[in-house]
Amino acid sequence: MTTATENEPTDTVTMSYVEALREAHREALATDERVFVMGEDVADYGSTYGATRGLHEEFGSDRVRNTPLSESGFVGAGIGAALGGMRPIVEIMTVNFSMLALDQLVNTAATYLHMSGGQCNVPLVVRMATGAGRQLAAQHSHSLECWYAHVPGLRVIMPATVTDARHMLRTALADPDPVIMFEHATLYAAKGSVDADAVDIDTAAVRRAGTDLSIITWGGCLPKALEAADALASDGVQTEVLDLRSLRPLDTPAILASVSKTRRALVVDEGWRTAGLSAEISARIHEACFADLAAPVGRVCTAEVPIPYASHLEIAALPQVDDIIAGAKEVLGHGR
Amino acid sequence: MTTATENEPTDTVTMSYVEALREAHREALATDERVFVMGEDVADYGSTYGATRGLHEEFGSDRVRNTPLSESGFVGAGIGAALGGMRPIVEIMTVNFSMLALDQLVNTAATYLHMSGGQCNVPLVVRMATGAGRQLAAQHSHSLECWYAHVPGLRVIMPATVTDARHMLRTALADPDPVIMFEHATLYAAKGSVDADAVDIDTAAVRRAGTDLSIITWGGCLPKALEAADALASDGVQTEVLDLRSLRPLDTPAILASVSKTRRALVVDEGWRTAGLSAEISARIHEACFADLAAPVGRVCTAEVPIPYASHLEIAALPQVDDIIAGAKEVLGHGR
Amino acid sequence: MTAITNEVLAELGPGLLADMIRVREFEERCAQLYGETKIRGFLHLYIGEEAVAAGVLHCLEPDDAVLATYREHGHALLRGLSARSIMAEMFGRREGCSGGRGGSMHLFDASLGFFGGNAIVGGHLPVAVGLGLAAQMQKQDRVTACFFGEGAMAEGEFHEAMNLAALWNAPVLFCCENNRYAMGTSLETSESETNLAIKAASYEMPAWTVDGMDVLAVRAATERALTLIRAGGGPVFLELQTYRFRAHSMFDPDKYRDPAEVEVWRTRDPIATFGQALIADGILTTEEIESIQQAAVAEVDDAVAFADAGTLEPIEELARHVYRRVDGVQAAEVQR
Amino acid sequence: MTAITNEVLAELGPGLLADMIRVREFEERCAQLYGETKIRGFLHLYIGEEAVAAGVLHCLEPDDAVLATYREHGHALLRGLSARSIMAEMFGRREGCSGGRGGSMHLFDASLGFFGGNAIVGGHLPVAVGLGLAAQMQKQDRVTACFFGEGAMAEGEFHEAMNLAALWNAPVLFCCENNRYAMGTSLETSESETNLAIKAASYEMPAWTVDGMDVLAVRAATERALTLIRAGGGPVFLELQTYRFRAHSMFDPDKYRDPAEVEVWRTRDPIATFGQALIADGILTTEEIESIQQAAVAEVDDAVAFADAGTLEPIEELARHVYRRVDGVQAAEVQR
Ligand SMILES: Cc1ncc(C[n+]2csc(CCOP(=O)(O)OP(=O)(O)O)c2C)c(N)n1
Ligand SMILES: Cc1ncc(C[n+]2csc(CCOP(=O)(O)OP(=O)(O)O)c2C)c(N)n1
Ligand SMILES: [Mg+2]
Ligand SMILES: [Mg+2]
Repeated sequence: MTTATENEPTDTVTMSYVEALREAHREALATDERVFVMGEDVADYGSTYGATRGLHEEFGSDRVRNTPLSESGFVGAGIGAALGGMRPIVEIMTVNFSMLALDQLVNTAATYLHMSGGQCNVPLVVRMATGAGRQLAAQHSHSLECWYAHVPGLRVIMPATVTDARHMLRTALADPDPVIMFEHATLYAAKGSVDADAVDIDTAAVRRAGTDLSIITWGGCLPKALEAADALASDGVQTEVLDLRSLRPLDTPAILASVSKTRRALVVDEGWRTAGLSAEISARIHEACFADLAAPVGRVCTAEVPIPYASHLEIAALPQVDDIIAGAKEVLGHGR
Repeated sequence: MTTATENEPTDTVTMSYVEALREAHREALATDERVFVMGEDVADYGSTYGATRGLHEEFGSDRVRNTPLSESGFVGAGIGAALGGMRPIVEIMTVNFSMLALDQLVNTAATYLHMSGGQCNVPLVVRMATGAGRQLAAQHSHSLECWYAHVPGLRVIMPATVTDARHMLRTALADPDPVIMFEHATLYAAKGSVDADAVDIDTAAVRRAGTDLSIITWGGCLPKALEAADALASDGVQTEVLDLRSLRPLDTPAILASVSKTRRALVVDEGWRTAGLSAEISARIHEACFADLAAPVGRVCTAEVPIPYASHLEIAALPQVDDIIAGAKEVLGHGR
Repeated sequence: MTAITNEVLAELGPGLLADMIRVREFEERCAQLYGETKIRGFLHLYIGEEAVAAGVLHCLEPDDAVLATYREHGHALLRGLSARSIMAEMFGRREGCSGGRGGSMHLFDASLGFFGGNAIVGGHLPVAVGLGLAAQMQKQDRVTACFFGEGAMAEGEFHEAMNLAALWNAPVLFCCENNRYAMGTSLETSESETNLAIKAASYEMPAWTVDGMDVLAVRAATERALTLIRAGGGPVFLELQTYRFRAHSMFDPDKYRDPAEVEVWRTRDPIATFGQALIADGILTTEEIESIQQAAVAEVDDAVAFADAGTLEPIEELARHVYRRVDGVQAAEVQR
Repeated sequence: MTAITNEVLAELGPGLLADMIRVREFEERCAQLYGETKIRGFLHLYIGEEAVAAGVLHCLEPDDAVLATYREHGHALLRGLSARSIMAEMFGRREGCSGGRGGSMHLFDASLGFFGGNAIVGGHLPVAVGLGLAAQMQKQDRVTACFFGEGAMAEGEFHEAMNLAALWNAPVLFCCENNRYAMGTSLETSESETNLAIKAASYEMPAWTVDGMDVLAVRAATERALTLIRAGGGPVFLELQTYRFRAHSMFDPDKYRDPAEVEVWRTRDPIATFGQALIADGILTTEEIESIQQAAVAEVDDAVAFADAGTLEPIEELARHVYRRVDGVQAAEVQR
């Protein structure tokens, strides 16, 4: 997977996405004693996907702390610890279980600063895996990033590259407000080179430059979008691929900059279509570029069904490279 | 409040929105012994907003059943009762507390039919109050209809008129699948005439016909939109006001029919803007009417802040009649 | 009355009585101001329960943290927030303790360790555990006192918080204000085990039942609990048996209680009984109590005048206090 | 072994042993098929815990309802789902018990009262209460048996469900499969009170601890519990002490347990010990057990062949089973 198109970093090292996350955690724990990690099986088990493996041995069970199965309880405890001067990193195993903690995140973490008239900020980082693609069926395959991106008071980020996995946590921890970080479950094993310099997580990143069409995506769909862009290139279509990285706030200037250049846009979103992030991005582009657009903004999303177990049905439900290519061709087919 | 523009019903009776809900509950309890109501203080207290007042005396505490404060528990119990052959109506006091039950609604109610390969449907009706406007501050003023409208497997409806409040519950109870019914907290006291005939809740309703602009709204914003339309009429603008009534599925044909006539649309949504229902409606209109639209679809939403207590700030945060008029003028000002 | 030497009583009694009277006077005025529509939103009065806040808060140190529910005027006042700042908050003034953003349900003063004012039943319990955890990890002596109603005990968040606190030995004092009703729902319809101390003890947490109408009993139990907690004994649970003399909120018609029951509890009014006891013990005279009363009235008069003269935050500032990061940027811009 | 007459043992023993052997054989094959990538997604094996499902399900009536977790192959098989339909489900075939939509974690057969297969820890407990409530309201004799792990007891939904069941006297048998670990988290780090029967009893619910490695003990306890429940005594909680011999799932490296601990538990293998006892008591011979084993192998062979020969649901049918209402419409259209 390509991590940057221009200015290949000079000081790189290759690792997997989950190793990058682990390094980020290690750095945070080593450099700031207020930081601690908690969640289900983050200690000796090393977290389901391995993001904290080995850290329990290094930093002890106080700072790499197992919790019972009680998502609302330990997310709330994270909020309290943040108010009490700590910098907790709370891992919710997957977004599917985050619904159990949603009240804490939305009614407490996101409102505390406001309700207190600016007194009580909540410097909490919550990480969770998201997405489908591994035949885990309806209850274990959600992509609910759009819900979190809907909520004022929360910041939402999603590293799609190994470099971002390595650096985003640091920026998240520096934030005085609650930050939700999503990690797509199919990315953990991805290998890539890490740019040793910190990256700015406020802005979207152009992962591939192009002039004919803008594909706007994030997280687990980035590799698919890049693959589709390669295929389109062999048809002579120069596709620009924008990785949003920050889902709240959205980097609207970057989106508009790309689209005003290409005049055509396709949003690729693993979430369900209705009232998802793809809708918001589409609406913003239309609102801002109405006169200049050559075609209505296209959307490639997950079919509006609970995700089925059977492999062929799951594949059919999720956005695939072919769907992206087809979606792109539809946007390109429009004449104006 | 006007409930219908054309064909004034012949057989009408005037009552309040909450009385209409109460009548609907009474009818359901009287005609189907599988129906029962449960929720916090629905029994002798008669429900916070009075929707079940008197029914406990009439039908007993088995069928009008108080629950402890345990939203996830009693919503889950509603799911089980529905699977067991009952037709539960579960009242969650307000949408603000529904986050505590979201796992049950999304991971259980909405997935059961699918996961079981079509065997287990969940004929559950969940009602809840929603919306702001009464100085209840950040934790008690949410409008999260868009979250529910995002979820395949759920049906979402929202009566905005007294007639709909009187009849929607019946249609909801006839549905073999889970239905979420939202009631805007500022509507309970509204008076209106009730059409004695059943209404079809699948489709959107034109509450005011017009040719120059389509205002698309639902729930608590309907009265404001109608007021704005009146004001616009005195400026010579003929506004069509569409009340969605069903938020999932969206009545896209009705939306497109209106917009293809007026070529200009404004969505009025009390939810926050980003990735809300307004975004979806905007995206759909642009996708379908791109060539014919005279202007990009406008959106009037709630400011992206937790709702503040102070009255002047709350008013400023929520969509008001003046904001709708201004939004309409902006859409109308576009030339193409 | 709890056994205590006359000397100690002479030292403590007048202050405790004055505290309870201050809360009572303040709230009687609130009820009146609500009638005059000076205070809006939800207003939950603590009248009848003053001995609980007075007894517990009297024992806390300045460094300790306090969390309460929407029924928290008394706790705020006795924690040291000025009557002025509380009243101004309820008037929606920027001079209010939460800048007018919070209202009656969201009183805050971070400098006094008063972390609100939470309006989601049970929602602040996990937060309290987190504050406790932070103190423990930072090796600080701080105790977090968390007040909540008996109705909250049916919520899942109670369960998760109790378990976490006990597992982690967190220095938290759980203060259950058992006033026997959650809105209109009696304890018997809310909890299968009505002995709440037994319920709490099932988390392996020391728990005992206290006469919450007896300020000295509350004080003694709190002292005992704090000694245990500060010695590293982990969390303690107190069931404080009390009663609210008024309705749940200003919207509650209060029809679910037998008036005779209310009358019986009124004979145990914590202020009247304690005042009489102090007179009987020769510690205070009727005249002295009268002047305490007058001082309280004067304090409230002053608070109302202050609130009335308060200012409104400019509407242009609506978007503040959503992100500390953004507020910081704005503040920095202002400085330039 | 629990005291029981030799006569009764002769009648029950062979069937119980055969049931456990069938489950064991079935799952050993599953593990193998997972290695061959015939089965995908998550796979949680019950190996070691068979006495629990065998003992409990043996006592249920055909009308009773059963709910289980993601670790439910054994429960499904012993409830009467065919090995064929379960295996086909895991192969993603339309001939599977959930039509291939559910997979290993979501086995269903509504006609047998087998309501899944739930993969949200604790999520099905409230549903079980609702099924119990429905039976109660319909004056049916049906009992709902609900299986869950000890890890689920930390979740708020456990708490809410237990309280509701006890308050409402719902005919539910709560079967806690205490295998001492929730993934890698031991009971001691998960529950402050590790005596789970004491914990359950705090809901005023009869609760007792059972040797879950002894199928006769499980059977006897279940009989006793069912008698109580069917007599209108309300819910009962059983803590069934058991152990899983395998890892949590196929993804689990199983490094958190002392191998010696596993070995000790293996000596208590419920199949081996019960088989030996039956031989010692002269009820079965080694050869007879051998032939039970062979029959089980044959059943699994047949199931695998069936699953292998199964068909895939056409991709065009992806959108089915989202709404029964829509499926109904589709079916009606097909009929025309
Ligand atoms: C999660 C949640 N559900 C429902 C409500 C509505 N509500 C507010 S206060 C209350 C009663 C709470 O009773 P209790 O905990 O005993 O406290 P009390 O009001 O008696 O002090 C209810 C049901 C809420 N605020 N939050
Ligand atoms: C709400 C929720 N949180 C986390 C998970 C991930 N998870 C699946 S099984 C499991 C362990 C459950 O342990 P236990 O309840 O003891 O059952 P066992 O697996 O031991 O049978 C966890 C943490 C989940 N499925 N649901
Ligand atoms: Mg109470
Ligand atoms: Mg377990």
